[in-house]
Amino acid sequence: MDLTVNIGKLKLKNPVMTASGTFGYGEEYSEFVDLNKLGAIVVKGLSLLPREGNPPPRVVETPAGMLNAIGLQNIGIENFIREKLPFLRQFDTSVIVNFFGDSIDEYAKAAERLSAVDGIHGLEMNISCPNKEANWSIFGTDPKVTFEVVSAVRKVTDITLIVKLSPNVTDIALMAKVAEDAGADAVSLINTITGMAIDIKTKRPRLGNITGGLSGPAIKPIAVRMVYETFKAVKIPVIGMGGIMNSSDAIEFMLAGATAVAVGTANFVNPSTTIDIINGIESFMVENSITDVKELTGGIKI
Amino acid sequence: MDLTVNIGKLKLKNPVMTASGTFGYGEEYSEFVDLNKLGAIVVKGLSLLPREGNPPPRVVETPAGMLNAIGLQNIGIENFIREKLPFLRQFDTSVIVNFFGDSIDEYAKAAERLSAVDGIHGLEMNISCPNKEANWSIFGTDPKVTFEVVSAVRKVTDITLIVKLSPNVTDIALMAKVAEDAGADAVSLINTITGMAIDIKTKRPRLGNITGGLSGPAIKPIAVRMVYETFKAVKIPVIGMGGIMNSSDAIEFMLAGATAVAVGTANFVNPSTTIDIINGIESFMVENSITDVKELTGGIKI
Amino acid sequence: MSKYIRAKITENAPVNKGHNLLVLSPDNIQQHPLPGQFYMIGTDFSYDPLLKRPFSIFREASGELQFLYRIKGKGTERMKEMKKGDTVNLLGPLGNGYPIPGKNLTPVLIAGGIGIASLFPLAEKLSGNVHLFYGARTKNELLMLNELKGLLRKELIISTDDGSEGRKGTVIDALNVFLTSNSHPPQADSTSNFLLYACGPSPMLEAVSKFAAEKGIKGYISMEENMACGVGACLGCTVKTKKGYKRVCKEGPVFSAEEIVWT
Amino acid sequence: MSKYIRAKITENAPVNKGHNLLVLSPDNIQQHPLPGQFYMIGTDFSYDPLLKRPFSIFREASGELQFLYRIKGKGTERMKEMKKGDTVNLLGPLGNGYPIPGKNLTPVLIAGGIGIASLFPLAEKLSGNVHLFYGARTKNELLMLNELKGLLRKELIISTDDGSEGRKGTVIDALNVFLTSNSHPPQADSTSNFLLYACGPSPMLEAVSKFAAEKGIKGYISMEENMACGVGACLGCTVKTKKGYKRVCKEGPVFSAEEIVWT
Ligand SMILES: Cc1cc2nc3c(=O)[nH]c(=O)nc-3n(C[C@H](O)[C@H](O)[C@H](O)COP(=O)(O)OP(=O)(O)OC[C@H]3O[C@@H](n4cnc5c(N)ncnc54)[C@H](O)[C@@H]3O)c2cc1C
Ligand SMILES: Cc1cc2nc3c(=O)[nH]c(=O)nc-3n(C[C@H](O)[C@H](O)[C@H](O)COP(=O)(O)OP(=O)(O)OC[C@H]3O[C@@H](n4cnc5c(N)ncnc54)[C@H](O)[C@@H]3O)c2cc1C
Ligand SMILES: Cc1cc2nc3c(=O)[nH]c(=O)nc-3n(C[C@H](O)[C@H](O)[C@H](O)COP(=O)(O)O)c2cc1C
Ligand SMILES: Cc1cc2nc3c(=O)[nH]c(=O)nc-3n(C[C@H](O)[C@H](O)[C@H](O)COP(=O)(O)O)c2cc1C
Ligand code: FES
Ligand code: FES
Repeated sequence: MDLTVNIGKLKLKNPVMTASGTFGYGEEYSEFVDLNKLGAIVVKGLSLLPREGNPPPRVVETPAGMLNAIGLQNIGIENFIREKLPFLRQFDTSVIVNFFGDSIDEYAKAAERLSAVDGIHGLEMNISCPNKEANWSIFGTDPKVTFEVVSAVRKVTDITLIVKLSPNVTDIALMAKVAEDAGADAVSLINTITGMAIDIKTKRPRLGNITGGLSGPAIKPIAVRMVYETFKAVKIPVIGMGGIMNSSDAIEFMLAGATAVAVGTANFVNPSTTIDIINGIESFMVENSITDVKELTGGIKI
Repeated sequence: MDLTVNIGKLKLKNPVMTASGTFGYGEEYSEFVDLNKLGAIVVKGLSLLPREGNPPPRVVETPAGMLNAIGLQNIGIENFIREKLPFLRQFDTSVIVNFFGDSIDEYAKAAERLSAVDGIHGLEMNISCPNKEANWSIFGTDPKVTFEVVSAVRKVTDITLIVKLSPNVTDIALMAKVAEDAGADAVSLINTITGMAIDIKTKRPRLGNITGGLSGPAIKPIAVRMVYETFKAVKIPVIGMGGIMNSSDAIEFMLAGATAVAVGTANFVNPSTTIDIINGIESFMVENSITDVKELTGGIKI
Repeated sequence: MSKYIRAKITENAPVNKGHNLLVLSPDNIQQHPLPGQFYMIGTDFSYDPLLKRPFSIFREASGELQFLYRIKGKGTERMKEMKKGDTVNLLGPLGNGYPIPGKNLTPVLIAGGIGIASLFPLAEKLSGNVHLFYGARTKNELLMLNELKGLLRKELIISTDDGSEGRKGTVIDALNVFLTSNSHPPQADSTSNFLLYACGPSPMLEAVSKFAAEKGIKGYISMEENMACGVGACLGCTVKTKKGYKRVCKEGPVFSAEEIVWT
Repeated sequence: MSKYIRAKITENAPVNKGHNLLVLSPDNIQQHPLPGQFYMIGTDFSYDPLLKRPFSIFREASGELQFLYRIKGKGTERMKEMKKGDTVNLLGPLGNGYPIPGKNLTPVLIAGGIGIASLFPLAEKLSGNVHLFYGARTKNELLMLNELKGLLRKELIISTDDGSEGRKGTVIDALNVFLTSNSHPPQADSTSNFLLYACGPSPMLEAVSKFAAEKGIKGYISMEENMACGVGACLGCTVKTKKGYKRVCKEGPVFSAEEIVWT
C-alpha cells in the first residue's frame, strides 16, 4: 500500500501533517505521539525576531469550534534553530516551518534564513498576517500583494514552498491561482476564519485581542468547499485543513481535492488524532481496495 | 420598558425577527408561535416567477450547524400576494418580504410590485444570488454590482429597504457601506456561508446542489465579528443574524452593533425560540436596569 | 393542544441489536397521532447534534408515545444515551398518515427494515386484517416479531437478504410471488383489489411503485428525506413528484406511489 | 507511562449545591500526580463542548483519581450528566505542582471557592501541618469541611462573604487579621517564616500577591486561564509575568506570587 504523497520536492511518508500553531515545536506532543509516524510536522509560525503575542484571554470555545488570538507569539527564527530544531532533527519525518513577516522584506529574509538550515525540509508561509507597509491590511486578502510577497519569497528559496491561504476572501480559488503563478509549490488552506465573541455579563470581548481565528469542526464545511474550489483552479497540490477530527474528515478533504491534510484543533481534543487518522486512512484503503492514497485526491463524484 | 426599534420607516415592537427561509410564509409556525408577538416576520425569499429549487438532498447537518441548498424555491410574488399575504395581514406584526432576482431588472420589477401591496411593510433584498448577466457570479460579492442593484431597487420603492449581505466576501464593512451609499435603509447580515460536505462512502456530495449555505451556532462567531465591523462602518441600522439560539446570543449581537436580530436555524431546533428570546431580552433588561432596548446596540466595551 | 411537547423518557431499551424502543410520557396534552405520522425528536443537550430527527409513531398507549428506532449516526447515538427520567422535546404529530382503505380493498403492507415502525400501527388500526411482507437484511434486524404474530389475522411473510429467517431475498421478490403465482391465492380478492402500503429504504419504495404501476394496483408509500424543520417551513425535505417538488414533512410522508418521480 | 488516559467513572455525585466529586478509574498505568498539578478532562461525546477542561487533582487514592468540580458552564454541565460506568479521556498529570516548603517555613494555605480542590492534596501531603484559610461566597459553597477538619493539625479559618459560616468577609481579611494582629499568635513562627499557597479567583490571587509583597512573605499562587491544549503547544493559556508571557499549563499553574504582572 502506497501512502506517500508529493508536495513540491518533498515526498511525505503519508498525507497527514500537523497544522501550524496547534502542535507547538513538535516536542510538546512527543509524549503522546510517535513523531516518526507523521507525514510532516508543521511548527508554530516563526518570525525573524521573537514576538510577545496578544494579551489574554487568548482562546475561547465556541459551538463545535474555538477562537484563538495568540497573536503569533513565537521565539523567533534564531532561537528556533538553536533550541528546537536539534530535537526535531532526531526524527525521521519532514519538518515544515511556518513563518510570517510584517513586510515583504521580512518574509524574504525569514525564508532565506530558514532555507539555509539543515533539518528544515519545507516552508509554509502564512499570509494571513497584517502588512505594516499597507496600513496593517492582511497580506493574503489582496491578490496583488499576495503575488508580490510570494514572488519575493520564491526568489530566495529553492526548498518546497507552501503558501497558506486566508479564508477571509471572496474568491479563494483566485488567491490560490495567484500563489501558484508567483511560484508556490503548494497551497494549504484554510487558515482560521476571523470571528469574535462577547461576554454579555461584562460586555467585553471574550478575547484580549477582540477578534480571533475560528477553527475546529464548525468550519469544516467551509474548508471542504474552499479546498474543492481551489483544487479545480490550480495544478499544484492542495493541503487541506479546517476541522479535521478523524479519518473520515481527512478522506473527505482528499476527495474534495487535497493531496495532504493537516490536523489542528483536533490535537487539543485528542493528542493521538494524527496517528488515528493515518491508521483510519489505511483501513479505508484496505476496505475499498485502494492501493495508492493519491487516488483519493479529487475523487469526489459529481 | 421600551422594546421598540426603528428600521428605516418601520417601528418594530421589539428587535426580534424571523430569518428569511427558516419561517416559511409565517403560517407554518403559527401553531407554535403567537405571531403577534414578533418584531417582524421575514418570509421566504420570493422572485417574480415561481422557482422549483434544487434537487434533494437539500439539507444536511454539520457540527453545530447545517448546510442548505434549497435553491430559492418559492411560489412567486403573485401567488404569495394572493395565497399567503391575506393570512399574514391578520396579525399585528410587521411583514418584511425577502426577494431576489436573476438580473438587476428582475430585482427592480420585484421590488416595485411588492411595494405597491397592502400588508407588506418592508423589503429585504437578498443579494447572495447568481447574476445571469454576469456569468452567474454572485451579486453581493462585487461592490460595483451591489451598488447598481441596490440603487435600481431604491429608485422604485419608498418603503423600508433592507439589504441582506453575503458573508462570502473579503470586506463586509465595505459591502455594507456600498449598500448604504446606494440608498439602503438598513443592512442585514449574515446570510449563510458557502460550504459543502462529501459522503465518503458514496464519494458524492451530501447535497444535491454540491455546495450549500452554512447556518447555525457554528457560524455565530463569524457573524458577530461581521456585525461589529459593519456597525463601525455605517450609520444605518444593522440587523444581526447567524447562529442565534437564545437571548444571550441575541444580546451578544446587539452589543456588537445590531439594532435588531433575526432567528433562523434555531426555529427548527425549538419553534418558540423567537418568543423565548423576546422574554429573555426583557429579563436581561430588568436585571441590568435597562429601560430602552436601543441602549444595547453597540454597547460592547473595548 | 400544542404540537411542541416536552416529554419524560419512561423507557429507552434495546429491542434488538442496534435498535431501541423509546417510550415517552408527554408533559402536556397532545394530539393523537395517526399511523404514518411522525414526530421530530430532539435531545437538546448541546448544539451537536443540532437538529431534531424524524421518527414515525410506533404506538400510542396509555398516554405514552412509543418509537422504534435504529441507531444510525450522531443523532440516534445520542438518543441511545438518554436514560429513563431524562427529558426530550418533540414536535408532532406531523405530516399525513396512511389513508384508510375502502371496504372492498385488501391492504397489503410492505415493510423494509425499520419501516416496520410506521406500518405496525396501521396493521394495529386495521385490526390485523392485513397481509404483511416484512423484509430485513438478516434475522437480527427483524423487530417485534412476537407482537406482529399476535396481532396479524392474515399472513406474515418474512424475508431476509441472507435467508437467515423466512424467505431468502427481498420483500419485493416475496410480494411478486404472492401476487403473481397461485401459491398464495388471495382468498376472495383479485389482484386489483389489493391496496399496497410500503415503508422502507428508497430502492424498495421505488420497486414497490414500479410493481404497483405494472400490476395496476394502487399503493401508498412513506418517503424519507433529510429534514430540518419538520413543519413545512424550510423546504428542505422535498421529493420530486409529477406536480413538482413536494415536502415530505407536510404533503407527505405518505404519498400515492404513482405521484413520485424516481430519478 | 502514558499521559493520555482513558478512565471509567466510578462516582460522579454532588458533594454540595452545584459541586460534584468525580472519581475515575484509569484503564492504563499512569504517573502519580502531585498537589497542584492538573488534568485535562474530556467527555468526548460530541463536538459541543469540544475542548477538554482543566481540573486540579483533588486526591489520588487506591489507584483512582478524584476531582472536585464546580458546575459552571457547558463543559461542566455535560460532565455532570456522565454516569457511573461512562468513559472519559484525560491528559495528565500536567503542569507543575506546589513546591514543598523548607523545614523552617510554616505553610499557610489560602483557598477561595473551588480553589480548595488543588490545596487539599497539599494539606494532605503536609500531614495537615498547615494553616488553612478557606473562603467562599456562602456556607453552601464550602466543600469537604469534615474531611478538612479531620485532616488539619492547625487551624481551619473559614470565611464567607455573607457571614453564613465562619468570619464574614473575604479570606484576605481573615489572613490580614491572622498575620498582623496578635489575636492569632502564630506560635513559634515570625511572619517572615510563613510561606503562602493560594488558589482561587483571580482578584483573590492578586490580593494575596500584593499582601505577600507588602509583608515580605514568599508565596505561590495557582493561576487560571482558558486552555485549549494543556500541554504547552497552543500558547493559549499565557499570563503576563515579569519575564514575559508564560504558559499556565506548562510553566504553571503554580507561579511565584512575585512573578505575576497584574493588569
Ligand atoms: C418521516 C420519517 C420517519 C422516520 N421514522 C423512523 C423511525 O420510526 N425509526 C427510525 O429508526 N428511523 C426513522 N426515520 C429515519 C431517521 O430519521 C434517521 O435514521 C435519523 O434521522 C438518522 O439520524 P442520525 O443522526 O442518527 O444519523 P446521521 O449519521 O446524522 O445521519 C444518517 C443519515 O440520516 C439522515 N439524516 C440526518 N439528519 C436528518 C434529519 N434531521 N432528518 C432526516 N434525515 C436525517 C442523513 O441523510 C444521514 O445520511 C424516519 C425518517 C423520516 C423522514
Ligand atoms: C489549572 C486549572 C485547574 C482547575 N481546577 C479546577 C478544579 O479542580 N475544579 C473546578 O471546578 N474547576 C477548576 N478549574 C476551572 C475549570 O477549568 C473551569 O471552571 C471550566 O473549564 C469551566 O468550563 P465550563 O465549560 O463548565 O464553563 P464555560 O461556560 O464553558 O466556561 C466558563 C468559563 O470557563 C472558562 N473556560 C472555558 N473553557 C475553558 C478551558 N478549556 N480551559 C479553561 N477555562 C475554560 C471560560 O473562561 C469561561 O468563561 C481549573 C482551571 C485551571 C486552569
Ligand atoms: C491556537 C492556534 C494557533 C495557530 N497558529 C497558527 C500559526 O502560527 N500559523 C498559521 O499559519 N496557522 C495557525 N493556526 C491555524 C491552523 O494551522 C489551522 O489552519 C486552523 O486552525 C484550521 O485547522 P483546524 O480547524 O484543524 O484547527 C493556528 C490555529 C490555532 C487553533
Ligand atoms: C433552510 C434555509 C433557507 C434559507 N433561505 C433564505 C432565503 O430565501 N433568503 C435569504 O435571504 N436567506 C435565506 N436563508 C438564510 C437565513 O435567513 C439566515 O441569514 C442564515 O440562516 C443565518 O442565520 P441562522 O444561523 O440563524 O440560521 C436561509 C437559511 C436556511 C437555513
Ligand atoms: S423539513 Fe422543513 S419543509 Fe420539511
Ligand atoms: S493550554 Fe495550550 S499552551 Fe497552555
